[in-house]
Amino acid sequence: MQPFEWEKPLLELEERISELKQFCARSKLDFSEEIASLERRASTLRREIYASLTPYQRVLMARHPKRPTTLDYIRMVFDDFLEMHGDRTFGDDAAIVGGIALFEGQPVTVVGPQKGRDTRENIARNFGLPHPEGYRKALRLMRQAEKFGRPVITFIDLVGAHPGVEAEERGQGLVIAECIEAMSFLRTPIIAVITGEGGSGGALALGVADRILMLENAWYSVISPEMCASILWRDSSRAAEAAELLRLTPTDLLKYGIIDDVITEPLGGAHRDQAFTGRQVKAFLRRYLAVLKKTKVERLVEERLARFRRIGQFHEVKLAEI
Amino acid sequence: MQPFEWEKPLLELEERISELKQFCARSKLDFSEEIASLERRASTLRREIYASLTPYQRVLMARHPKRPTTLDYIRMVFDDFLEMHGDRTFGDDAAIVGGIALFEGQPVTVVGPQKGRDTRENIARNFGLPHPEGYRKALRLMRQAEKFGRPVITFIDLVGAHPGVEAEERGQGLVIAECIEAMSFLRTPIIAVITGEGGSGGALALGVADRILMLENAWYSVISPEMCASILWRDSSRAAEAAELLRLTPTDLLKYGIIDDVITEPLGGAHRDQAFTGRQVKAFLRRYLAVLKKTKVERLVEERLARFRRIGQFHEVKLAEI
Amino acid sequence: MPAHETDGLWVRCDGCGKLVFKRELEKTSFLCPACGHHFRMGAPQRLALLADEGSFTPFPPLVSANPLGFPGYEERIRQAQEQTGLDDAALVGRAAIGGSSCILAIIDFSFMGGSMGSVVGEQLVRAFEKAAAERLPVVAVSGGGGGARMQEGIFSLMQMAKTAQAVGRHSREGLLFVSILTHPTMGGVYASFASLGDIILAEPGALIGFAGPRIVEEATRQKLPEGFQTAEYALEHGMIDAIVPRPQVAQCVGRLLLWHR
Amino acid sequence: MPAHETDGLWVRCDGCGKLVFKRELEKTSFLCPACGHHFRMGAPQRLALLADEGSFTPFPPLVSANPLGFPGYEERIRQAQEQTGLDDAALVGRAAIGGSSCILAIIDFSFMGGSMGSVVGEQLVRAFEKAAAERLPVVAVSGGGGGARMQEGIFSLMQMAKTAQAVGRHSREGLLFVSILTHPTMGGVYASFASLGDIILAEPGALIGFAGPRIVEEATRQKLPEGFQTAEYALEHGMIDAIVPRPQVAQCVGRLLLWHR
Ligand SMILES: [Zn+2]
Ligand SMILES: [Zn+2]
Repeated sequence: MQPFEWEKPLLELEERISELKQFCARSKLDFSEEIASLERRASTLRREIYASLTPYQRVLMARHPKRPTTLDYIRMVFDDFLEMHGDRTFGDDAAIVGGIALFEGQPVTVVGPQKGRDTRENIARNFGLPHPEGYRKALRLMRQAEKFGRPVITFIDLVGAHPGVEAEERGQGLVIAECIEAMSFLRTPIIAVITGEGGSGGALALGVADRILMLENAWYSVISPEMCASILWRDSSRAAEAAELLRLTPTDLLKYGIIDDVITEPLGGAHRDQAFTGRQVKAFLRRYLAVLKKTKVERLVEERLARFRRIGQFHEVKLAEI
Repeated sequence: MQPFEWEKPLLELEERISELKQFCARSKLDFSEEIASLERRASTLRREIYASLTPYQRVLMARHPKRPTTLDYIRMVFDDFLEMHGDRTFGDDAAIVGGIALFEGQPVTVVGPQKGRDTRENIARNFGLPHPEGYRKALRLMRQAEKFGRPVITFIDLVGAHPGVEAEERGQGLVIAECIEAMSFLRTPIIAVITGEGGSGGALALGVADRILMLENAWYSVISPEMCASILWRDSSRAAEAAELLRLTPTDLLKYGIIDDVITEPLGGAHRDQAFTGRQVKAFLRRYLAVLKKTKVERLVEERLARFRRIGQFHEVKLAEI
Repeated sequence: MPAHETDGLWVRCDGCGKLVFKRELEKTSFLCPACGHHFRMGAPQRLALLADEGSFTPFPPLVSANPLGFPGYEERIRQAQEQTGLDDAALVGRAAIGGSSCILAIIDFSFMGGSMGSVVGEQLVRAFEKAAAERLPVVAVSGGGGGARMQEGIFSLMQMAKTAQAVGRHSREGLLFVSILTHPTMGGVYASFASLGDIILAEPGALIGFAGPRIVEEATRQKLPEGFQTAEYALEHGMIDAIVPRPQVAQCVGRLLLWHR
Repeated sequence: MPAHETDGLWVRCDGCGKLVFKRELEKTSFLCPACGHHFRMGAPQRLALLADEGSFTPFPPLVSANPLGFPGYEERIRQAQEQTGLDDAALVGRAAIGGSSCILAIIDFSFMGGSMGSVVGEQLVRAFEKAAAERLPVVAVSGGGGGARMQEGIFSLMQMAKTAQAVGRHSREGLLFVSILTHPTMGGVYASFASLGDIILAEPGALIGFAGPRIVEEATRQKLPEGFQTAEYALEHGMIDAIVPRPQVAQCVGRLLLWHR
């Protein structure tokens, strides 16, 4: 797989170090000082590169094909998992997975879109783009969680809801609205973790939660940078500029109060060290689940509603001004 | 359209009387005494024929192509009607109609299967055999009625739920169970009127009610007499015998406590005088709606559940007997 | 696909067509040793497979009446009782699965096709009522071929409402119902309590649906799609949560009960 | 299908292709005199058509901020305000329809495509809150082309949640929401409050959907079916209650309000 452009100097340096180490081992010569020095330089370079990533570079990181998927997080974060299928209405959407999982002994309901890890899998999973039956499955599992008072954890990583003829026929818009409404009033704790892409209404349909966490190299926006650029300038290749304008990074969203916390990734992105990323997500979930479990469910719902009620910026106009 | 075999002597006599009257009018001769006498005989014959109908003759009456359909009752019984479409999930099933109607000034929700009045209409209406989306539409409208505290009136006239590949794929069995369950707990008064055929689970899915009324020449059974005969004797032409065994007439069902009242039809069946039948249905609905409206909804639901809880005949076995 | 017996000792497998020794089947939980095909199994065998050993206490038995005076019904019941050793098609009682208490109901196909008359309906309702009273989950294993018990006419139909309502009352107490669909779960059994599970599991290959495949074929005059109304088909069409092979059912249900304690 | 203006005075009808005199349209409630095609109409005209004369009291106006500091957004707003005479894309207030009081909200496509930024979202939320407080029904007429107001980025997206929640709180008070979908109702407007109506009506030919037809066509590389995403298509697929031609909308909504008093 192709490395990102901006990573190339670092990857070259890392390769050089690796070669040098191998040469050491073969030749029995001691280059340990040189190696240490090179490693210090690599570490500095790594920090420099990843500290100054542009928003669009983060968008590309979020789309990295080796980035952990929902099923990866389920495997890494939970002790047991029973996947549950179907919307009991029309079908079972492979683009959304869900079920009951054990989080440190506690049953939780987990739901999230599922991208494939290769082309074959991506076709089977429809690139993680859900159809209405996927959202209806999610809704069904969330209602089940409510009945049994189980917390709900959603993982979000999709560029949007599937734009297709059948998806429209079966009520893509309507079901997104239903998901949003139902999650808003769900009488059980909800944590949403935006792990990769958070694209538009399709992401929000899984994103109405008591705590919204976001990985460092994830994005969340009303529109993808490509489509934004294509609307603004009729040129989707200017996506990097659009990404700047859209303020779609965790840092911006935290500042706006849209999300509650940012989950740091290993330098170079979640795919560089999946296990570390899994541990990070687990630690954040542990912390926030503990907080939510202490709160009465009536209060959770009230605060959840209040949280969204506040979002928006506008000016009240005194009638004299008009 | 063909008259029923058992009606032929009566129809012949009626024709004779009509001819005689016309002859009178043309010839200016007075046959009024003879006519009166013939009419008395016709009246007796009519009563005799329709008082002694066999169960299967009633089944055939219930299927009469000119028998009023749900939309006929809606037209005759209500002052205004807004038809509402769709299950908000997959489609709009023409085999089930529903909406809000005004009953003597009071809004009610009306739902029922719709047979066609001719072949073209029957094809469009799928002979009144609902698909899952029809039941889901009914369910949606009943939940809407519950939200607004509107009484629900269902008309039942279908030989069963549609037995087809797509109906099975979209959960025919599941949606029937959902309808039954939802109606059982619906917090609003429900009256079901079995107007024609009450076939199996497809009918019960609209038939869980506080008051279950049945037209005189309607039938209600776990299985159609034809299918029963075909299972018992591998001979569906013995349906008349099966109809006897199944106890599917209003008289039997009233005795068993399955239904609450029988709505009398004009002699010769509902199709002989649609307007009269409409007035009858309206009078019964008026009476029972008035009763139900006086009852608190909690009590209605309690009694609705208790009513079905009681149904069933079996022997308790003392352990010593085994 | 029901297994057609060829003689008393052997049975032909609908999965692979091979002849299987009946005594062998009892040892394999009625799985074909050659292809893994799930043969139907009786309620007592199912109980032994599913419930913790010695944990089962059955409810007091009920015996069918003949509410319509249907000719030959009493005789039919008596035969079925003799052949199966059951009182009627439902075996219901308190049990433990994987160490968790529950009320367990098993429909046995061999008793008049697992059809639901007054006795089956009442037993199921009592199961859910008992479970609600004791705040226990219900596990039901359904295998009701056509669902309806024709000989009880309208009384059979009303059991659909009665059992669905019992599920509803139990559910409104926040309690769990795991519905396990085994071959075949059709008609009135499927269209009532069996499809109202919080979680619906099915065994591989089990026939699941409302109208029987022959009725659908006759009504529509079209060839049925490959695998029509199988558990796999139901899963694909979103109607069940998961397919669980028989050897894993007890373990899977045990986990679910544990997670809902 | 938006009407393409040919010059200042005439407009070409998307229904029949004929040129229609603009002044004529104002007299026909923007229905094509030749074919009945429903042209888009502005919020003030819609108000006049729908609400009882003199019954409307608008809510205090709100004016957009620029939460992301999006270049050119203030200017864009100012232009739209000048062109339409509106503060933003939503006209909201108290009204009577057929003699029944309600809160009425109208989305005007001509203001930045009827997109939902902070102002539209807040006005809609206030509409549902006011209605809940006074136990009034809400009637909303939606015509939001793409739904999202890109220039407000994530703030625009969040209005979907905010408005859907306002509908939910109003609905849980047992109150009525009649949602009227007019050409075009797409994207975030459709996927939030607009599709949460107790009763959903649509005007003939209105485009209704989530993803725009061009996006669907590009994504799927297939020809779109005839009439894709029209009101008629939505009705056929079970997504709306009824199609009501413009001249009957006021009367139909009036009856519904009366029946829910
Ligand atoms: Zn085999
Ligand atoms: Zn025109």
